[in-house]
Amino acid sequence: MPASSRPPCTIRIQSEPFDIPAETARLTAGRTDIGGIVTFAGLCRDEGGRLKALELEHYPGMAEEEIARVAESALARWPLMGLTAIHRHGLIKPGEDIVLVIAASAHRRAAFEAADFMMDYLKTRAPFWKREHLLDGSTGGWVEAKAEDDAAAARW
Amino acid sequence: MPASSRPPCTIRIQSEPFDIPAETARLTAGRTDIGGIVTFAGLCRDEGGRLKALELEHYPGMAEEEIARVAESALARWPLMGLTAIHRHGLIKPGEDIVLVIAASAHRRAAFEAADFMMDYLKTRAPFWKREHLLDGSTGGWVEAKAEDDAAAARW
Amino acid sequence: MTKLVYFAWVRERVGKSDETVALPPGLVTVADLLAWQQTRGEEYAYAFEQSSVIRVALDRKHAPHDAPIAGAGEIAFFPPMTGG
Amino acid sequence: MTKLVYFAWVRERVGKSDETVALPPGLVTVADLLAWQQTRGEEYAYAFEQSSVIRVALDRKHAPHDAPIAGAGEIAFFPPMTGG
Repeated sequence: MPASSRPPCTIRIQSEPFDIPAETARLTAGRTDIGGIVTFAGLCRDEGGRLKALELEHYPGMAEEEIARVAESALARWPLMGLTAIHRHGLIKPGEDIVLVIAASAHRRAAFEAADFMMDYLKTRAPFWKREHLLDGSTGGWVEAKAEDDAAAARW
Repeated sequence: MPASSRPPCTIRIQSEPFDIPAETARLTAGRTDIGGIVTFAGLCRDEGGRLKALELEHYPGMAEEEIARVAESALARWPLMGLTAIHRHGLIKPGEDIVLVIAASAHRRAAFEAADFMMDYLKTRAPFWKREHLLDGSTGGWVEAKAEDDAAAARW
Repeated sequence: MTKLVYFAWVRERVGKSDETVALPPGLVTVADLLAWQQTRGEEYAYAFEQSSVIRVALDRKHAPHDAPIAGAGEIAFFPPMTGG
Repeated sequence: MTKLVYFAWVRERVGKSDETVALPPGLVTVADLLAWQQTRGEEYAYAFEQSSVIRVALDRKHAPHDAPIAGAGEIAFFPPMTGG
């Protein structure tokens, strides 16, 4: 692939689970110039057994657009050969995947940094909100944003 | 899993390809306390079409022991819930995987840092040496160690 | 007319997910709009009581509180994001 | 007797992957050992000509050039690693 062409970039918002090997294959198929692939999968935790599920509300019009803007920043900043970001919404059970970022590059440093950057920015800019559903059947509160996430995003 | 118990840690040196989804499943099976999984796959590049294959020589007695020592450092340094490192040896063709690191944790920062650290240390401490096999049938030279890899490892 | 949309606990407190309103003249910035929201009744007063924490998007783009709202067709109000 | 093992271009230059030798008395450190290797003939002189770049492992653990070699049963010599 000539260096000047645009690397494949996939952004999706969906309720169904995603297939990490299939998403990885989409980035690597037929290519022999990729040297490193960093994959981040964010999973729903049960918070010590307290949680039955997380409910993820999102802003349907904006979520995809905002993640695409974050991805554009990453593509402009690192020499990537492929970038994928998928974020689920709806009810997600402990152990299930919530979010996926895959960054491919010739060298590992760019792939690590781009994936890390994508997650920091997804956390603080993508319009998603988590609400807890508790094991006792009640609906818990909205998860509060963490100052450490803002601090992480401010690193870039 | 109680916080004090030892997280699952897999270290393997092998000539055959590895199965990333199977290795990930080994870390996550039956668990609902993992919040983030960072996976690094290092692939053989064709170096602009020049390369037929990379040959990876290793020190069979030491390679596994040294990677285990690096993994122990990572486990001591970050609150991990699982760590996997697999390194292949022998002839590896462009597009094939060479090395795999998977780090699982409750939070993404630990998973990112541990995977990044593992790769920096694998690069500079694991006894593997790459030799190029060229497309014209000749055996190229040994790949030279890069100063940037030493600099990357010195970050930690 | 301007479409206002609400998410998460802002939506719950306001009691609706969206509405289409005629904004009164004189609202220039996002901050003006947030101050106006507080005057629209008990549920709005509750939803916007700590207006400094409310995030606003103008036509699906994040906007700071000093941004002008002129021209926006869809204005969204929501708490800090907690996705990822 | 001590087993000496060689990897990558060190192995190629020495012309063997391992050998078992009686180390002469008086070799205290890794650096002493590297200096001695240079004296063992043309192929050793070539393999160890830039001894500062050669890495050494004592019983499968990396060792700096000022480390004492006493007690090591297997000593490995190789270029800087290029795995990963």
